[in-house]
Parts: sequence; C-alpha cells; structure tokens
Amino acid sequence: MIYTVAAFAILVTISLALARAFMGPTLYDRILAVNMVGTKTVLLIAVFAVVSERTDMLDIALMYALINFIGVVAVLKLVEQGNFHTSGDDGKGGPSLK
Amino acid sequence: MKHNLLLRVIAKYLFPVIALFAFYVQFHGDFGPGGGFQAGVILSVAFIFYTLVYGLETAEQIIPPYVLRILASTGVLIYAGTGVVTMLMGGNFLDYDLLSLNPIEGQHIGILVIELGGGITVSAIMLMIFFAFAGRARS
Amino acid sequence: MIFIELISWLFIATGALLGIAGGIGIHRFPDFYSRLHAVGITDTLCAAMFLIGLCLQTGVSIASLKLLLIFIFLFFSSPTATHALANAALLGGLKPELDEEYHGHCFDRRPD
Amino acid sequence: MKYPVKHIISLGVLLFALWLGLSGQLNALMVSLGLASTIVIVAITHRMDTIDNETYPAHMNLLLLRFWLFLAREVIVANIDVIKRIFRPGKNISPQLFELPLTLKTDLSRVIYANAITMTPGTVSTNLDKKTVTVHALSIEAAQDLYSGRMANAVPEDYEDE
Amino acid sequence: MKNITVTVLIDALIDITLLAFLAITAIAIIHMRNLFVIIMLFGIFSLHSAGLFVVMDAADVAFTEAAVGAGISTVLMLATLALTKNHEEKKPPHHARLPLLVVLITGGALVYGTYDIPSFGDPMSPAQQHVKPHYIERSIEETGVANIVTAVLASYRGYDTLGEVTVIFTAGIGVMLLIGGRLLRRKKQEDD
Amino acid sequence: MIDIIFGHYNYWIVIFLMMAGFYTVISRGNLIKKIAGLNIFQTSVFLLYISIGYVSEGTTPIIAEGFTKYSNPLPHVLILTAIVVSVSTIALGLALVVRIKEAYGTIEEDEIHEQDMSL
Repeated sequence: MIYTVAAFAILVTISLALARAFMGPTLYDRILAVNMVGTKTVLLIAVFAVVSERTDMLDIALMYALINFIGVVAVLKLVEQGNFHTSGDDGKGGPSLK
Repeated sequence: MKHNLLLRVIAKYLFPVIALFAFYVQFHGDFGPGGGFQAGVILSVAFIFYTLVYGLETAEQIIPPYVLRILASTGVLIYAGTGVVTMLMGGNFLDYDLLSLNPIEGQHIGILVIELGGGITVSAIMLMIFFAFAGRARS
Repeated sequence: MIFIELISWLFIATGALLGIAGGIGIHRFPDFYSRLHAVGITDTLCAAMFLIGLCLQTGVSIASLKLLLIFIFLFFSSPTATHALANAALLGGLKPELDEEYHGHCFDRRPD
Repeated sequence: MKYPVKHIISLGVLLFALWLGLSGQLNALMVSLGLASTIVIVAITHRMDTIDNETYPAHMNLLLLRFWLFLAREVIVANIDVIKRIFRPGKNISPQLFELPLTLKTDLSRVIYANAITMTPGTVSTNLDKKTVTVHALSIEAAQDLYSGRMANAVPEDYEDE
Repeated sequence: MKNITVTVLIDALIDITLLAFLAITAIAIIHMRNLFVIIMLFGIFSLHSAGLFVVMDAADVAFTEAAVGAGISTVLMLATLALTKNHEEKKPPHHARLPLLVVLITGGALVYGTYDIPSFGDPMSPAQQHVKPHYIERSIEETGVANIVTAVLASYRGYDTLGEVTVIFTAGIGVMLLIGGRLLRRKKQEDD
Repeated sequence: MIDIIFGHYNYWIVIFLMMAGFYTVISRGNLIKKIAGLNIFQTSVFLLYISIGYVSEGTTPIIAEGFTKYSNPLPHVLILTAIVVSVSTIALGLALVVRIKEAYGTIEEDEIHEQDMSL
C-alpha cells in the first residue's frame, strides 16, 4: 500500500518538475527540472525494484545516481568555454547563452 | 575546467568509482542486468567526464587516439576470433560448447569473452566519437 | 517486526511529502537561484527518507547495501550537479533577483 | 606526492571492497576478475595522477564520520526552514549572493565544505576557488549562519596534503 | 511474490503516467525552437523511457537506455551544438499542412491496425509462443547463465550481436572519417 | 471497451510518438531538429518492441527463485543492441551535420537547397 503512495508521490513530483521544464523562463530552469526528474527517476526505480523483489534492478538506479550529472557538467562546459576541447585554464570565457 | 576546484576534485574521486562500476557491470552480465554494451558505455562516460573537466589534451595523454583505434579493432577481433577458435576446434562458428570439456563451462567462458570483446569495442568507439566531436574545433 | 515495518512506512511517507513539497517549491519561488533551494530539498532529505525506508524493508542484504550506495553516490553527485548548474547560470550571465534591503550589508563583510 | 604507495594501496583496497560489496559473489573467478579490474583502474588513476600531480587521502578518519552526523542534523533543520518558506503565503524569502572567505587549507576540505553548503537547502555554493566561495542564500539568517563559521569549523581538515 | 497485486497496480500506474509524460514531452520537443532546450528535453525523454523499460520488465534495456541517455547522447548533441553554433531553429516560413496530413493518415492507419493486436501483456499472444518457452525453460541448462537476455544475446544469437558490434565499429570509423581530423582552414588554401 | 483502451493504450502512445517523430523529420528544416525527430521515432520503436514482449504479472527475464512468469527476452536482446547502435548512428548523423555546417555555413535545409541551386 505504502509503495503505491510512494510511487504516486514520485510521479506527482515528476509532473511538477515537468511543468517547470516546459514553462521555465530560462534555459537553466529547464535543466534544473531535468535534474530533478533524474533524481526522482532514481527513487522510482529503487521503489519499483524493492516492491517487485527484483533487487537486480537497483543497479540501474545506482548507475543513474553515478552518471546523471554528466549532462549538467557538459552544459557548464559549453556555457563557460563554448567548446569541448580546452581545459579552460587560460581564463577566457566562451559565448554566453540566454 | 581545471580551475573549477569542485569539479576537478569530484572528477578525481568519482572517476575510479564509475570505472569500477563499469567493470562490475561488464563481468556480472550473467547474474543481473548488464553486459558488454552497457559496461562499454559507462566506461566511456567515465572518461568523457574526465575529459570535460581536465580538457582534451590531458585525456589524450592518458589514452592516446591510436590506442583507442587499436582497442576498437581488438574488441571486434576478440569477438570474431572466438568464433574462429571454435571453428578450429572442430565446431561451428561461435559454438562455445567446445571451449571447455564441460559444455556449460564452455558456454560460460565463451559468453564472458565475447561480452568482453563487445565492451572493449563499444567503449573505445564511444570515446573515439566523443574525441572526434570535441577535437573538431581545434585548429 | 511490525515495528520496523511501521517505521519504514513513516520514512517513506515523509519522503513522499517532502518530494511533493519540493515540487511545489519550484513553482512558488520567483527565480532560478531560489528554485535551486527547493530542488535541494527533494535531492537530499527526500531521497534519504525514501532510501532509508526501503533499506528497512529489505533488511540486511546486498540490496540494502546497494540502496546505501545509491544514497552515498547521490550525495556526491547531486550537490555537484547543483553547483555546476549554478556556476553555469552565473557564468552565462543570469542575474539573481536579490533582496534590496540586505544586499549591500551582507555582500562583502561579516555582519556583527 | 609524499606517500604514493600508501595512497595507491588505500585506493585499491577501497575499490576492491566496493567490488565485493556490489558483486556479493565469492567464487574464485569473480574475485580474481575484481582484482584485475581494481588493478587496471588503479593503474589508470595512477597515470592520471602522475600527469596532474594530486593525491588521494589515505585515511578515512573519524572526523569525516562526525562531520556527516553534523551535516545530517544541519540538513534536516535547513529542510524544515525551506519547507516553511515554501508554504508560508506571501513573499518570505530574501535572496542573498555573497562571497565567503575560505580559511580551509586543502582542496579536498574546500570541496567538502562547498558541497556541504549546497547540500543544506537554503544555501547553494555557486562558485569555488582557492580563497573564496560564492554562495547564494535564500534568507539572511542562512547567510549569517554561514558567516559565523560554524560549518567551516566542522569540516575535517585533510592535513596530509601540501 | 507476496506483493503481486501491489506490483500490478504500481506497474499500471507508472506505465500509464510515464507514457503520458512521454507524449507531452514529444509535443514540447516539436514545439520548442531553441535547440539547447530541445536537447535538455531529450534528457527527460530518455529518463522516462528508461523508467518505462524498468516497469515493462526489461532491466537490461533500461540499463542500456539509462547509460546512453544520461551519458553519451546529451553530451554528443551538445558537442554538435558547440560546433554548429546555431542555438535557434529558424521559424518555418509556412504552416506545414501536407506533412500533417501525411502523418494523420499514416497514424490513423496504424491505430486501425492495433485493433488486431492482442492486448498489452497478454500471455497468450503469438509473440510469446514461438521461441520464448525454449529460452525460458532451457537456457539455464544449455548455457548456465541466469540472465536469459545475456544468454540469448551472446549465445543463441551470437551472430546477430557480432553484426551489431561490427555496425558500431563501422559507425565509429564513419565518424572518424567525417570529422576525425582537425578542421583545415579553407582560407589558407585559398590564399596560397 | 475499457479492456480495449487499457490493452491498447501503450500501442496508441507508441503510434503517437512515432508520428510525432515522423512529423518532425518531414516538416522541420533544421537538421539537428530532424535528428531529434529521428531519435523520438527510434525510441517509439523500442517501446513498441518492449510492449510486445511484456507479460502481465511477469518479471524480468533473469531466472530467480520464486518467479515463474518471465517477459519475452527476445525483444529485449534486439532492442538492447539497437539502442547502442542507434547512438552510434545518431553520432554519424551529427557528424554529417557538422560537415554540412562547415561546407555550407548553415544547418537549415532550405538555405542549403538555395546554395545548391545557385551553383
């Protein structure tokens, strides 16, 4: 029973984040929402894995927890340097994005 | 982004963990979800993360592009080579039963080896693709 | 036995409420930087509550160890992501809506 | 690099323990594969180390555990505060952006501090360098709390580096 | 399986909701014109589909989708964006009526076709009858591998997988041929 | 009636996604957006396969004690490799986009056509 409540709450949270992702005035609001959806998906998968007693599936949640933020790092790189090859130590900024 | 202290340190500590997880996924395809394809992608993601933070030059010092090219073809060769070995042992192509005296054991070895081949190819190719995209802007 | 069950239910229910509160938070707060704080709730305490609750359900096993690892990794990666995002927004030229009243006071020296 | 061998061994042991925890299979094949993967990763990490010259802390001391307990309490208190701000009607936040001078000595403790700031809702670290950390706070109280240096004092110093 | 009814309920709940989210996200992706936003929405798209794969009992697929969606594809698309330096899609000059018509007709035909498909999750559907029983019952004795997907992937359909690995290899070579080298400055050649 | 709706909901959404991707590919001129549409199309095909392989009250095809009903592993195998192949082919498409941008200076289809015509 509590699992259904948990899954439902996570889905409600995801839908709220999704609304922010579609409305979000700036690009960063949208990325924030994507990030939040990511964390909630980790929890959703964990809840599902425990309730269906297939704890193998926890590996998927584990991997999401590990690598979900790479996309944000890539965005930071793009905003900061405007390319993907410099290490950015020269302190030159890239083009700013609105 | 070496001057970004937080990312630099986090990349340093998280890289071995992601890489170890990739290896875990690689070798536990028999028991749980996972296998060569997923492991290859995760391993390449670990390197991509490192590249994003430390820059392409540093990453290319650690794994030079020619090593990636060799690894990518090695993976396919391991896969196809397993098939050729089973043929030389008198069976069909990719007939793992012959790899050991016990067919089950042979299957296990065969699956482990070809998953390894797949994993090496996928990770090398993904990283190669990323390096190609990232390095294109240099002139 | 039923006691542990009840405690875990309590944890999960709290986590659920916290998650929804964070979800409402990202709509209530006016600008990007303050929304970061609302997401902070769902990323930390909500996730912790869920994972502890699930841990109590599974008992001591590989599964609970993995839940614990999810918890640890989430606590490494989610602040990193938030920091990277805030940094990107700051570098990308997004101005925060600051409070006029305290702004000069707090900006450069320690208030006494 | 004062104690490279010590660092390598500690990293290796940590990774191998992680492997055993993830795998849970104790047959010879899996353990040896785990050992092999650990060695490969340690070799790659070592290669990275020699290039950018940074080390791993060899000790996971009790200070870190105490800090986590401290952080857990902070996170709960801060969460309650932010939730109150979400549900109280009207405008009840006073966002601040300020630079906080850092007194911590090593990179690792600076990063731990910045992540701890981010983890407590109400404050987010938006930029970090050797001397300062830029923080966005939701309220003046949260900002003052950071200025008081309570959290910075609790961060464990990794005194083996540098 | 003490939780069977709960599992079925949660299955249905997550399945229906996430599919609806997917549809909404797809509409948003079509609607948005900022390419950066589209790439970010793709992250959500991938997360939802990974969640759906988990619910539809495809752990391996979910794993792959998660690894690819969270890591590679976002980064690659951002890298392309960095290279093309084009962040805004041009407004289409006219309303696309013909494509809409084509899509509506095709979609209508496909929906009409679904009436002959067995219901979702029907254990007696033809797709479940052919080779599946063999895989489920015999794979553990024939290969000794608990994960049937791995057994099928690596053993029963090893040829297929060899082909797939070769395709990936070839795609990698293609990318290297296209953009592998450094960008040659055309200006310099013209100057000479 | 309700059976038909719940039994075919998945397929309808899949068809919707497929058509959404198709529409994006044929109606939009921006090449990156076209690739995004292609990606939606691919995901819909993945979902279709996995939906067909699903068995209600079943579980993941990893043999464990206490489970008897498993979903069909064959679609999983096909889609698992298809996802990795799809990302490498998408990378190939993106590489082509990069080359087109370098050659034409634009990634809008109509502008590329114009330049081709004016030659």
